[in-house]
This record gives sequence, C-alpha cells and structure tokens, in this order.
Amino acid sequence: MPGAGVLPMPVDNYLLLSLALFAVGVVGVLTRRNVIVMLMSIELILNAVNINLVAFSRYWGSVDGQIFAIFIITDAAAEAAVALGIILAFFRNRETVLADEMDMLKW
Amino acid sequence: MTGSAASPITSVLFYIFALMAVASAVLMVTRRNIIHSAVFLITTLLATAGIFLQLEAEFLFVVQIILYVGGIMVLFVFVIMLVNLDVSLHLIQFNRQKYVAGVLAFVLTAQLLIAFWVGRSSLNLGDARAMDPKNTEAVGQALFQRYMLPFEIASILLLVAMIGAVVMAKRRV
Amino acid sequence: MSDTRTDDRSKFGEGVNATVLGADEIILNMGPQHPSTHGVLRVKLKLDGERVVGSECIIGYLHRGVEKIAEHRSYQQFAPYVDRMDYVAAVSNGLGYCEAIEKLLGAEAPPRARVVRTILTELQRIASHLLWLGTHALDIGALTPVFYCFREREEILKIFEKYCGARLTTHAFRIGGLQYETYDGFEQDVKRFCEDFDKKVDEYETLLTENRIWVGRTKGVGILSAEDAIALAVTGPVLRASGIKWDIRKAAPYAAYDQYEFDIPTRQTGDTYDRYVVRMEEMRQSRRICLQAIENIPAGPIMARIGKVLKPPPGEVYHAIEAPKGELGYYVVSDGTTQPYRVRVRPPSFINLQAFDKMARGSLVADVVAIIGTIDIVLGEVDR
Amino acid sequence: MNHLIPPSILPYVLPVLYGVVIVAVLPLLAGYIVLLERKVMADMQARLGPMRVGPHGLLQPIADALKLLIKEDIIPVKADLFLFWCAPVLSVTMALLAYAAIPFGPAFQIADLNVGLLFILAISSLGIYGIVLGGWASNSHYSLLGALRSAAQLVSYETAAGLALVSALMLAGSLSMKDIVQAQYDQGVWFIFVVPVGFFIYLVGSIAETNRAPFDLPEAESELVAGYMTEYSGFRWALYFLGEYANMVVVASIATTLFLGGWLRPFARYQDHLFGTSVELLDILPTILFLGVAVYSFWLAPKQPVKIQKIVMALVGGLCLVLAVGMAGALFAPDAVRMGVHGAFWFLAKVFTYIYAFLWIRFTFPRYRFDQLMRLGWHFLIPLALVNVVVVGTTIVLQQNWDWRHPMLTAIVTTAIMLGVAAFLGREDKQHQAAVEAPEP
Repeated sequence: MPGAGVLPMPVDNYLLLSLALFAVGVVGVLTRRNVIVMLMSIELILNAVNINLVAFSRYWGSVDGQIFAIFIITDAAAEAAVALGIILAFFRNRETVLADEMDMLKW
Repeated sequence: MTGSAASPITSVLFYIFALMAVASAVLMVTRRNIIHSAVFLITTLLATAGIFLQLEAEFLFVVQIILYVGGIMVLFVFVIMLVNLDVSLHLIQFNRQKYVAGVLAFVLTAQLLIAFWVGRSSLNLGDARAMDPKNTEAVGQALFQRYMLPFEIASILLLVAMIGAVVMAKRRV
Repeated sequence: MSDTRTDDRSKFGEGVNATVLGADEIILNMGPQHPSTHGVLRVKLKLDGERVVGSECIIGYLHRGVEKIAEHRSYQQFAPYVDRMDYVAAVSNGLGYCEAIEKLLGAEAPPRARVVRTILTELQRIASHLLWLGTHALDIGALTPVFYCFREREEILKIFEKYCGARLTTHAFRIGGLQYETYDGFEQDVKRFCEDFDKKVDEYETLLTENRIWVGRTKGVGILSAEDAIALAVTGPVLRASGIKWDIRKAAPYAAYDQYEFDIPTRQTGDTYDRYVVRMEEMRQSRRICLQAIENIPAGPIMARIGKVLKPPPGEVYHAIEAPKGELGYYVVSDGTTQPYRVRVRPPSFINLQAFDKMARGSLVADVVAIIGTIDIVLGEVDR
Repeated sequence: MNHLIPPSILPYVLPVLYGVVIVAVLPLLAGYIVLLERKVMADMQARLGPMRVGPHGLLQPIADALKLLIKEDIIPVKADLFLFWCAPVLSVTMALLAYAAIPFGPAFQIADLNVGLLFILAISSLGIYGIVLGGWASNSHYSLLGALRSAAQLVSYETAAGLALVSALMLAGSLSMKDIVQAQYDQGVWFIFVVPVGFFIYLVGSIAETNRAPFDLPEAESELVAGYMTEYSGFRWALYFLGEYANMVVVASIATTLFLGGWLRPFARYQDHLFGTSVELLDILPTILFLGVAVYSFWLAPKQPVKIQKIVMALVGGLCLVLAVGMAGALFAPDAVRMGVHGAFWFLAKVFTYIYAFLWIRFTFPRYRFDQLMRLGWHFLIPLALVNVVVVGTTIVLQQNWDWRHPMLTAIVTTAIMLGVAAFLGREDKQHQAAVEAPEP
C-alpha cells in the first residue's frame, strides 16, 4: 500500500471537481420544474460535499472525513425516503409532480 | 491504489472519473426524460465512487454503491415508474426563471472560485500523511468508538424517516 | 357483467397494491389464447389492485352446434360426435349417450358389455383426472408432476388403442353394447396397470400433498360453501369437496356399478386443496373398481339384439352418468323416425364454470389461474 | 518476463489476463449450465432432455446461441431506445463484474480486494437496474408490473442474504475472500457447520435474488407472461439469460467461499501421507473421481446406438482420463501449482453441487404467490437473519471470554436458538394465514 507518498493528486483538483458538481446541482435545483429532478439535484449536491470530505480525510490521513461522509449518505437516504413518500402522496391526490403547481397549503 | 508519486495511472484515472462525473451531472440536469436523468445521476454517483476508491476510501466506495446507487436510486427509479411520468414528458421541464437561476448559479460559482484562488496558498501544506491500509477496520473502529453518539443519532434519524415514509405511503392519507 | 360493487371495500384487506397509481379499478383481460385457461375461455376480471372484484367468463369460441347436428343424423351416426364434446373423457361421453338411447329403445346391454363398459369408463376417469392434475400443478408452478401423470395416462391410452384403435376420441361403445370383443391380454394389461398405479399415486402425493408451497397456494383459495354449490347446481368433485356426498354411480347406478363396492370421497371446506384431495382419492377408488371388475368378466354376447335400423318409439328420456367432471346428462326426444327430434346435453363443465365468479371474487389475480384449474373445465364440453 | 513490461503496468497484467479468461469462459459455462439444467430437469421428469443437437445434446448451447444471434430482434414501438439497449447490457456487465473478487483457487483470483465480499454484494445489487430499466423501456403495462415486482423481490431478499453473510463474516473476521477461506482453514471447520441457519437463510435468499425456482414469479406469472423480459427477443434476450446464469454462478461462489470452505479440500488439515510419498492421502480423490468417470464412459461407449455417440463417449472418457492424469501430475508438481489445480477443482466441484441444489429445488417446488413471497421475505427471513446475527455474535464473544474453544458448540447453540425463533415466526405466520382465510366469505 502507498507509504507516506504525496496525495495521488494535489488536493485542489478534488476541490475543483466538487465545486463543479455543486454548481451543476444548484443549477438543477433552481431551473427544473419537476420535484423529483430537484430532489436528484440535491442528492448531487450532497455528493459534491462528500468528495470534499473524503479528499481532506485522505489529506489528513485520518478516517474522520469518511465517517462524516457515511453520516451524510445515511441522512440522504432518510431524506430521500421521506421526500419521495410526500411526492407519492401528493401525486395520488393532485395528479401532478410539478413544483409550481404545488402552491396550495390545503386543498 | 499503488499511487507511487502521482504515477500516470492514478492521475489518468482521476481525470476519467472527474470528466465522467461532471459530464453526466450536466446531462442529468438538462435531460427532458426523467428516467434518463436518473440514469445519468447513477453514472455520476458511480464516478464519485471511483474517486473515493482512488482516495483509498474503500469502505466508502462500497457503501456509496450499496447505499446510494443500490438503495436510494432504486427508490427514485421506483417512484418515477409508479408516478408514470410519460404524461409529464411533453410538459415544459424548465420553469420560467431559468435565466435568473443561471445567472445566480454563475455568480455563486464565481464567488467560490475567487475564494478558492485567494486561499490557494494555504492548501499546499506539504505531503499527505499515510493512510491506515486496513481502511475498513479503521472506519469500523472509529465509527463504534469515537463516533458512538452520532452513530446512535443517525440510527434514530433513520427510524424517524422510516415511520415518516410509512405514514406517507398509507392509502387513506 | 356482475359489477355490483361490493359495498365495504375494507373486507378485502390490504392486498399488495401493485396497480399503477391513480387507476382505481382496471379491467384485466385473460384472453382466449391464454396459456392456462384450458382451451379457448376468455375471462374478464375487474381488479382493485391485486384483488378480483368481479369476473365474467366469455365462452363460445369452440361452439360447433353439436346438438343441432344431432337432429339431422341417425342415432348411430351421432355417436362419434359425442366423443368430441369432452375430448378428455370421450369414453364416458359415449357411455352416457348409448345408455340413454338404450333406455329409449327399452333395450338392455348384455352383462359382459356392461362390465367392459364400466372398466373402460373408470380407466377414462383416471386418465381425465391425471390430465387435470398435470396441468393444474403446471399452472401453479410445479414442473414435475405433469410428466409423471402423462406417463401413467399413456398406459391407459395404449389399452384404449389396443381395444378400439383410437386413443382420444375412441367411439368405443355402440348403442346396445360393444362393437369389438376385448382383445386377449386385455385383463392382463388392466391388471398390470392397476397393480402399480397405487404406488404412482403415492408418488404424486409425496410431491404435492405435504408440500408447504403447494398447500400455501391451494388452501383457502376459491372456497365454495355447500349452500353455494347446491345453489349453483355444481356437480362432481367440486360438489363433493364442499361436503355433499352425491355421486350418480351410487345414487342411480348404471352399467355394472351396482355389482362393485367403492366409497365416495368428500371434504368439508370446499377449497382448491380439498378438490385436489377428492380427485386423488377418486383415482384410487376407480382403480379399486377396475380390479374388482377384472376378476370376473361374465362370458356371453356383447351386443343386444336391436337390429340395424333403430326406430325408437316416440317419447323422451333423460339419462345421467357420473362423468369425471360431474353429472353428464342426455335428454333425447324421439319422434319415431330414425333421427332424434332433439338431443340436449347437460355438460358438467359448463355448469361448474358458473361457480367461477363466486370462487374468484376476493381472491388475488395469481389465484385465478389456480381456480380455473381446480374447476377442471374442458371448453369442448362448455361450448358444445 | 518482468523486464518486457514497463514497471508501472506490471501489477495489472495478471489480473487482466485472468479477467480475459473469465469473460471468455463464462458465456460458454452459462450455456452449459443451461444444458445441465435441461438434462437434470429431464432426468427428474422421466424423460431424456435435448438429445438431437450433437450427441446427447452436447452441442445444444452452441445451437441456442447461434439461433439467438440470427433471430429477429424486435423493438417495441415507442420503446425508450437508449434504455432498451442498455438494460440487458447492464445486467450482464454487473454479473461479470462480480467475478473480480471471487477466488477460484488460491492463486486464481483477479483482485484480492480488502472489501472483497462487500464489493460483490454491491455489484450484484446493481443488477436490479438491468431488470427495472428493462421493464420500463419496453413500454408495456405488463412488463412494467413484472419489473416492479421483481425489483421489490430482489431488494427485500438482498437484505436477508446480506444479513446471513454477516453471521459468517463475524466468524471470519475479514471481508477479503482469501482471508475468509484462510480463516476456515485455521479454525479447521467450514462455516456451514458453525452457522447452519445462516447457510439456510443465504440459500433461500440467493434463490430469490437470482429470480429462480419457487421465487421465479416475475417471469412466470401467468398473466404477466414473461415479466420484464416479454418484449425482448433475439440476442438481447440471450444477454438477460446470460446475466441470470452468471449471477447464479456468482451467488454459488459466494456461498462456497463463505460457507463451504472455498478451495479447501474436505478435511483440509488431515495431512498424513500416502505410504511415504509426499502426496497427502485425500489429494488423490479428484484423480480417482476422474478415473471412475473415464472408466464408466469407456464401458458405456460401445453400448451407444449411434456410431457418432460411440465416438463422443470415447472422447468424454479420454477427456476424463487426461484430467485424471493432470490431477495426478499436479500432485508431484511444485506446491503452488498443486494448490492452484486442486484448489480450483474443489472450488468448482462445490459451486456445481450448489447449482445442482438450485436445479433440484426448482423442479420439486411450485411457485410462491407474490404476497406469500413478500411475507416470507419480510416476516420470516429477515427477522430470522437478524436474530441469527445477534445469537452468533454473542456466542463468539462468550466463546472468547469463557474459552469454550469448541466450534461445534457454537453450531449447536445457535441452531437450537434459531429453531426456537423459526418455530415462533412460523406459528405467527400461520396465525396470519388463518386470519387471512377466516374473513373471506
């Protein structure tokens, strides 16, 4: 296994990559009308954050960053489950999944 | 990986994964067909899993595939199929404020880039320290010893999410 | 279309709801050429999710107008048509028709003919039940029993072929008795078949009866209570599985059934598992009858003296026999000419099929296939 | 040989070589497993099975492959072309990818990953997409329903199988497949005898995971006709089929590595030698087996009705003779070669016995209804697996602290407790079953 060799890539490459994914995720959330794609973009943003965490965890040589990434994944799972439950319930009543048609608090 | 002093293999791999991740992320956001964007998100997740592997986070690589791609994305694809989305194919997929959103995102990225450019000098703090080769054992020990409390909170969070999902899926809601 | 919406939907409980969201009730069409509808039967199912809420059987795809043809054929000429109705149990159809006409003529088949007729009919009952068991198990997913059943059925068909030259639509009997004398070695063949048939039935039972998955798929599926069975005029194994001990071979013995003793298996709950058990037991009883009959086939003529041209006196007769599927009745009206004025057939499959809706309601879609199988219908007989 | 290849690529040469071998051999292997299945099915059903193509149907898989290549490839109208094409490809690649970490012998393993077992589980959990996307892309109501059902089945049985593996992992203490087999060698016992309930749960879980036997409901449901595969024909359908059989071999090799001691010879530690030579007594078993088969086929050859079949039987006899000589030769070869050859033999023998169990179960049991299938998965298997993990964990800890030092003890204790739990779950299941029947009119 690699000794104390230098990081396979300098750390800022990973930061640039996660920045790119983060930007695409934000664009996704803001521009898409369909709630499911917005949810997927949020998953993408969480993934971008994970890359950062793991890059620095490798840089510092400790596993703390990876542990935090695991917690983020569990949180993403919980959030996706509940959000999709809401979307399903909403679709069953209002036959629509478009964000801008979800404008009534009570119908 | 046997990355001895940034050998050509690992850097080539990094660029492949990075390119794949960004390209499929962009495709995911722009596709009209929801299933296609779901498939592209899966490719992004697999690409990021590759990057985790390259950063010697083996356990996270496997967790990412099992949990994210094998679990959450299956949920997404299920819901997309159940909600029978071909009706929404010919609806316009992008809301009206897509130009404003584009500008806003551009400003955000520019800001982050500047912050990154300015702080660039603080990043190269010399060599990376060595990783513990037995990654899974290290993650296991840390997870159950130092991070016992967050682990329990995460399990409660999952429990709450399960109950929420069950309540949501009830027919009589 | 029996679409009287059941009032209380919670009665069905929370079945697995795999329907596409939003569509409350869908009509599922199990078309005429479906792999497991035993011929050309079309079933329109009204589904609420997985549950069957209502059903309608559309038949008639195999209607050949046999009863109308009968009015332009002489009595002997019509006999082969009878075999084509329930093509799985052709011999017992022939027996029913011939005995009805003999009753009309007031003639009586000689004792030797009656005993040989009983043996062949019982063998045909075993063959029909074997075919039922094979296809029924195949519908529910057990791939092996069908080949074992067909192996035994092959033995029976060989005996038919040696006796009358045909395997399926045999036209084995003639009005007034038999056409052919039994070939020598007939007794040995039947004895050899009956000898090891018991072991074979045990073989099927080891495969299926205690099989947890088989029990899980058949117990409590397609329940028909005794009152419903009587109300729907259901006969045969379906009736006996609901707890009513009614068999024409005992109630109104015909051919040589009064000379042998055999018992009538019945079960109480009337679900698919009970019908399976009843039919398996019936096969064993038929074997018993054949063994007793083989012991002493009386010597003597095989054809009653009724002459070549049959002109039965004007009148009508209704004669019913216990076919493998249930009570097969022939109502023949003669106007004194050589051709019957009217031949009406009471087909057991057609009437048993009416019970399908009562059984299928409230069950799951996957059970519909098992229910069609357990009623044991043959579309040739249903459509005539 | 090392100087020929630049140093930075050297570590990748052997794995790539193994990879090519596996990807080339696997379609052939899958084809012959189909032939084996049809022959065993025929044998159990008192008939002969494919006999026409090639002597004793031996060329049947090649004929099938050829037919599927030539057959017209129908694509349903308005089908989602991109997904329709990539779904079967996905299911095959996932099945093939899982071979990366499977140790076919002590030497023959593409990559001994530190997270070997988890990697295989992750890759096989991706197999769901091949089915789900295939069902969606063929744009027909029935295949969509079939796809949803099989996905639900896979997801629920994957958890049960995963938990069953956890109980074996606790004994092995490591995720890498080589270490697991090594642990079984060190402890001198196969894990099937220590955690029999885990093996049972994994057996049931793996059958459901590869959509076979009593759980093959999505394809064979009468009104769903062929589930998600309905609209596929020609080579695309063959890809799905190849994916299914490759998955079957993957699942069989996981079970062999974890529960049946991988490439270990039975009684691996029994080392006394054959009258003084360096050959271990039990190592001659494979040679005897092949010799027996060779003699039997030579004895059978003249009896064959057709001349061509005589030749084939003689050829089969010859092949077995060559193998027997190979096995015997390996005995006297250097240690690495002997371990490699014999290890591969024992591994493949166990994999094929496991697959034979799949076939056997397939032909004796009818099919489960979908809700019974889900109830079995969620109400019976997963709780049983959970309790199994807890019980095995506690017995291991107790064993270490109170030093019971006898592996069979854990087996007895765990099995006793598990039987109690299984009875309890079974009874609860029966009550549920009665409750379902009672209210029905």
